[in-house]
Amino acid sequence: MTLHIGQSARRENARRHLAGRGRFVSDLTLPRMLHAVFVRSPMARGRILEIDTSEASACPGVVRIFTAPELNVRCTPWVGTLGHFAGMQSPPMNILAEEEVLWTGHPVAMILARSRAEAEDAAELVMLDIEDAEPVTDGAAALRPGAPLANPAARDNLCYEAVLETADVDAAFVGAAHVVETSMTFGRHTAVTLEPRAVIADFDASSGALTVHHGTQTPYQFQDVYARHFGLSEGKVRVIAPDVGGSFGMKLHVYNEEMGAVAASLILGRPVRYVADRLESFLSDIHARDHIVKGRMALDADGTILAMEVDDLTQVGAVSAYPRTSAAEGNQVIRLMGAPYRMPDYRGRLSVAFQNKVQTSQYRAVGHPIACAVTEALVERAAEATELDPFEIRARNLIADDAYPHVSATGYQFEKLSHQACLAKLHEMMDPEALRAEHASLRKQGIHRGFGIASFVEITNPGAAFYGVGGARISAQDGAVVRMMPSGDIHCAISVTEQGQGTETIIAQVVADQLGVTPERVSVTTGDTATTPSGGATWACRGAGIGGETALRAGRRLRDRILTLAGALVQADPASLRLENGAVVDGSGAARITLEEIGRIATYRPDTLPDGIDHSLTVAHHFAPTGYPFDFTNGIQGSLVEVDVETGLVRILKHWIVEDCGRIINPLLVDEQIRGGVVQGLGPAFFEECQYDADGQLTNGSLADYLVPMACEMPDIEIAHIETPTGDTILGAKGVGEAGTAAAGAAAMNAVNDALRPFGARLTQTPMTPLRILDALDAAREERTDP
Amino acid sequence: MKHLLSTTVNGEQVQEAVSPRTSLADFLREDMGLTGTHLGCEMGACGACLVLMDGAPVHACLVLAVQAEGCTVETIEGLTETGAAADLQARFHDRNALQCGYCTNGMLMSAQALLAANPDPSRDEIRDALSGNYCRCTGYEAIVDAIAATASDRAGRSETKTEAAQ
Amino acid sequence: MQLEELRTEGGKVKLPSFEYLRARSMEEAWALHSEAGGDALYLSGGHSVVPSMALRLQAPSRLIDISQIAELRGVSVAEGALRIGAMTRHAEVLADPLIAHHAPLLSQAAPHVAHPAIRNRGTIGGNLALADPASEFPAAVLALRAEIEANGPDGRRLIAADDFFLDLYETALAPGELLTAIHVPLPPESRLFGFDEIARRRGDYAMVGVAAQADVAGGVIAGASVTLFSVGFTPVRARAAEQALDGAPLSPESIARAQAALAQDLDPPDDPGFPPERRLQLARVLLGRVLSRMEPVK
Amino acid sequence: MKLDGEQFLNADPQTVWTALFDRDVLAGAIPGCESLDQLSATEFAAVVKLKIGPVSARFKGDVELSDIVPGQSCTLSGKGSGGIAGFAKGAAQVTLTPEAGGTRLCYDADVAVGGKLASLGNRLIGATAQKLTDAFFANLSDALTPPEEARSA
Repeated sequence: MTLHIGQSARRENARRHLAGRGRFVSDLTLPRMLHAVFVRSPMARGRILEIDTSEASACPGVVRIFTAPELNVRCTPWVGTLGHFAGMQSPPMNILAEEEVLWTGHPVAMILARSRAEAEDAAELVMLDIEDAEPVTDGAAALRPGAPLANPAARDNLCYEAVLETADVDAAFVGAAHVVETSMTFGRHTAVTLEPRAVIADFDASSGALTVHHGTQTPYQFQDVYARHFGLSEGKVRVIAPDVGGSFGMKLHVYNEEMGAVAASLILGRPVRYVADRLESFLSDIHARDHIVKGRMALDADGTILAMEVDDLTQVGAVSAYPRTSAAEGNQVIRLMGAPYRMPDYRGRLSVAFQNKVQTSQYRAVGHPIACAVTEALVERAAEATELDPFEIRARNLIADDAYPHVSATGYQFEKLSHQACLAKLHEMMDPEALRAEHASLRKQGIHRGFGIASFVEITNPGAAFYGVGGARISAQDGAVVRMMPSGDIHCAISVTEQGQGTETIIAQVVADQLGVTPERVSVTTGDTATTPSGGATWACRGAGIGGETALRAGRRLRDRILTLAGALVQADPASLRLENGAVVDGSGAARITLEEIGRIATYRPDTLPDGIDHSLTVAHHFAPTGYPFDFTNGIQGSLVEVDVETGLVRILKHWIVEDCGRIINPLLVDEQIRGGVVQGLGPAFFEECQYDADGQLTNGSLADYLVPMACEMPDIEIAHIETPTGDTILGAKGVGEAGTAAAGAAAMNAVNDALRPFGARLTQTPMTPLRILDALDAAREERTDP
Repeated sequence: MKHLLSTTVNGEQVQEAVSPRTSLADFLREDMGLTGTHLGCEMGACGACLVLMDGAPVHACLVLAVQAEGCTVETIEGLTETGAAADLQARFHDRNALQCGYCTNGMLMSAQALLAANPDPSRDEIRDALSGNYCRCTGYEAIVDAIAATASDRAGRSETKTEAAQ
Repeated sequence: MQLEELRTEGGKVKLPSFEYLRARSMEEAWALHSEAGGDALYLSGGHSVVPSMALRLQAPSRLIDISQIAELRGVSVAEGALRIGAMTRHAEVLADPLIAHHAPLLSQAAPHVAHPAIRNRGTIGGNLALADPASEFPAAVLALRAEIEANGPDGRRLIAADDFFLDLYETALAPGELLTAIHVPLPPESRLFGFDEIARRRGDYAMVGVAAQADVAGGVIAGASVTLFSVGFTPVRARAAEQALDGAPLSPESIARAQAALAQDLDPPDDPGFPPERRLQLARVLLGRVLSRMEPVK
Repeated sequence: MKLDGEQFLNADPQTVWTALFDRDVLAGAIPGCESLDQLSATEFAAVVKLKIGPVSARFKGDVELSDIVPGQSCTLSGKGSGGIAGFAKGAAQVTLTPEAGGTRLCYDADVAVGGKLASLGNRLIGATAQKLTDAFFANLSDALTPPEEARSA
């Protein structure tokens, strides 16, 4: 029979959304529910002198106003450090600012009212007296001796530092025929999920149970966080993540506001809803990136990469995010540098600096776009220095497809990747020779086009090596409960969660194949700690690789259980039986008994079964990756752009990607993960930037001013696949959620710089705005006229 | 002070007391229970809250409920019940032109209006019609494909049958 | 009608409280406005008033809905001019054949105004009365040398567009006065028009925009009218650029002179995100492009 | 944000200097000033209401004159809280130079806005700050210009 793994099954749960029947946290209304609004610091740094809530308390509809002394006592502080990041510091954080405000938007008071509008009315009447202080906005300045502290509770402004190096890196540079250098700046951007963060905390004092409806990727993590920080037993805490309107890593961090909603519900014994508005999202959701990287690369005369050296400064806000920390991205940046290449030597330095801005932390493709952009910009410069074609220099340096396993200079263990096959495939898709010819003729008409490519490696399927070893209570395993219903239909409750990427669909496909049914007969439940087993859930590309394998193994255990039962019922050796088309078949393929019949007997007539036989048709299975500490996928992207050199505007004409995510469970969903990922890479490459002024004020806190990628500006994206399954699992899937984001910006920057090459101009900062492009063109012009 | 609002929502005559400051979006979501209309930016920039007002897509976050007096309002729930957009919804489903589903309502409204005005849009025209609809998940291409395929279907140029037609 | 508070407002769009009143006539509108002592706003499409209130950037105590007033509606030609009622929505401006024929700059500007759904609701009168310096229609009416029809308790008056946009968000409308229509003089068939803007994304506020019209008589330009937007506190008539064009053939040379003359016309305010000299540079580029693509109405 | 400019005033430097410290003149010159209470020779408590297009906010704060070199220069600074809307603050170094028939007033200002106004109003902050600064010095000029001359000007 046809396997469902590998088929482009459509998503059953998409039908609800298409009919307007999505169920998001922000759609939910509970009896006696109160609405929370936070009063926030208007300044980036200062000392609270007074918060006068008297006038606000008298507003119609207001039930309660909390400031730190009444609210923070309900919650133990959280500290965003990890044990394996030696020497890392981050001061404890609690719900409301106590004495110091640390970023613009730092919550200082919480208002609970019958309606959101009434709470906002009251918020306008809260009188804040904050003595402002000089904020720390520049990470480099923050690390100089004697710099003022961004966070007075910290030792200094250095959150964390690390060095990673091989023995011979200096010698490699000394002996190199070519050394190319770059200095690059990666702007802050943020997730801008269309549904903002939303939570309803509902504490029932009569039962002592806390139920939190929470738009998150990681309900089990929050079950643990809420239990520990509010002193509740884990069994009394239920976290339900219904439909989630986008997450991308942003909704798995602990935020002041969600903790505040829980604390307020515990105190008031009523449901408390907090839904961020768009400005609050910009002010309080984690931001991403904000790195300044200096890098250089040593090559021999024929263009072989000998070594890289990079220095990454990342600026993370006034505290490190909890529980994953704000240092993990920088850590990943310095480890992913040069990853696709056969590069023997390397030195990477990381400095993580505090500053008075909202925290940065994990967002889709953590660290990848930076490591990729720096590496690929250096490879591009190396190609210029050695007069090699961009494809040729990569062909010479990519790790050969037959050279695995391979350990990178930064210590990553690659099981099996396919860089060369991807490069060849991309060459075929792009036809660079034809593009070159076309571009040369267009230049004569004043049209300046360019293309760029970028190879990448993506980290997926993390085991405990990511966070668990550092002491964080973030599950490295996932769990599934698979059961056959009396009708013979199958149900799977699993810990990986759905935010629209198709988790439930692929789990149904995987389980269906183990049990010989169609995916339509498999229903899947996710996102509720009370009805699904505990696990890591969805982050760092583990849904398909780890979740899928968990479902597969659980399904196989149920299959064995069913076959044992069937053997007894049809008087056959279970080993001679298998499941197909909803029935148990024998070696000849003849159906012996249907699943429906087995379900009927096991449920309603267990008395007719042989004594002592196990007729429970539910199995639970938990799986954690062993072997490699994480998997790696790989691929390559290409970008084609046209630069208007008079206005600095760029049209993105086309994007290509060849990707190897291992076993493809559902090609339709994989391709759409890639497309969405690419656009999340192109957004910050050209448009997205959280702009701050020198006083630490965010100056573009709306969707009119923060430019997200929209339909007219984004290109069609052509996708091809190489399929190299991992041998670590039976399923062989590696994950695909971050591949698109990893290299899109790097390819685009190389493309812009290709278009600008005849002008001698080069972009080294994202986003590549018209102003920066015009500045680069002017700088090149000045350099030419004034050598 | 509340106002008595008389309007038609998804074909039903509705009379409700509303506060002037209640947006049409909140009236639909909170008072009518029509939560398929989503809110993403509260300023007309994201398109998640589009509804058809007298047949044309408008931002329900920028219209006060009291301004809907005497109007007909159709939401995603209404379009679903009448089947007016069934082929479009089926093409979105086929093409996986949605992920988290939060923008989908607005995308369908824009697409429905575009196809009514221009039955044979180019890909650029489709993208232009979606210029005010933000989607963080898909990268837009699948949405453009789904709308183009619906236009094809409606013009009888269908190569592949949609599920709705089956 | 007064009704008791039956239910609290639980919504996500969280405007401050205000009183909503619907005016059936101009007289009623003026009276309701005057009654509020300067703390009232007229509501037509509501697409600038409502978002600013939703963001709690302003909190008028009263909104007066003027959308039902008959005088504000309709597009017609009479007495040598095209009259566009203030309540004409952007989408109607885009589609109206009379506007396309007689005031093509408005038709050309309309697709650049935000996004389709906004255009279904926003009105040209509301847009002009707001006088956003980055907005398309104010520049277009200025280039068209249109007149703004205003009606107040003291009567009806026509204000030349040149005299209408006074300062940042300031117009010549008196408090309470209603902007009722736009009058555009009917152009000769041969008149050339050009409109374009430079924006980061489709529908964004322009980084700079140009609206221009000119007649060509005997091979030379006469009566050039060149307006730029998103370059200052108001839409700006580029009079030096106009002078550089008038009396010369429309040629690369005259266009270059007009581009050079822009430095006299523009003094963009300092914007931390985009320095004034860059804005001037973009204005020159765009002016060149618009002038070289000027076309008569087809 | 830095702003600078100059204004020719139709009065001698001493008259201008006196006016700068005059509550009534300041109250008339500060755009949108609803009240200005003198706290000392150099300090005032102010309530200012600003309405710029779709944004309006009422600021409560103070105005202060410092770095005083009598008759020549001083720093005119102010800061105000607009509640949930945010805050605004600014300082202008003002220098007076005698010129034929009057005084040249030069200013060099640094203006900052915080909170919601900074996050949502950025597109217009530059223009607004310049407009308000221009208005202040224009009002000051009007106050120093005798009514007759103002009419004939």
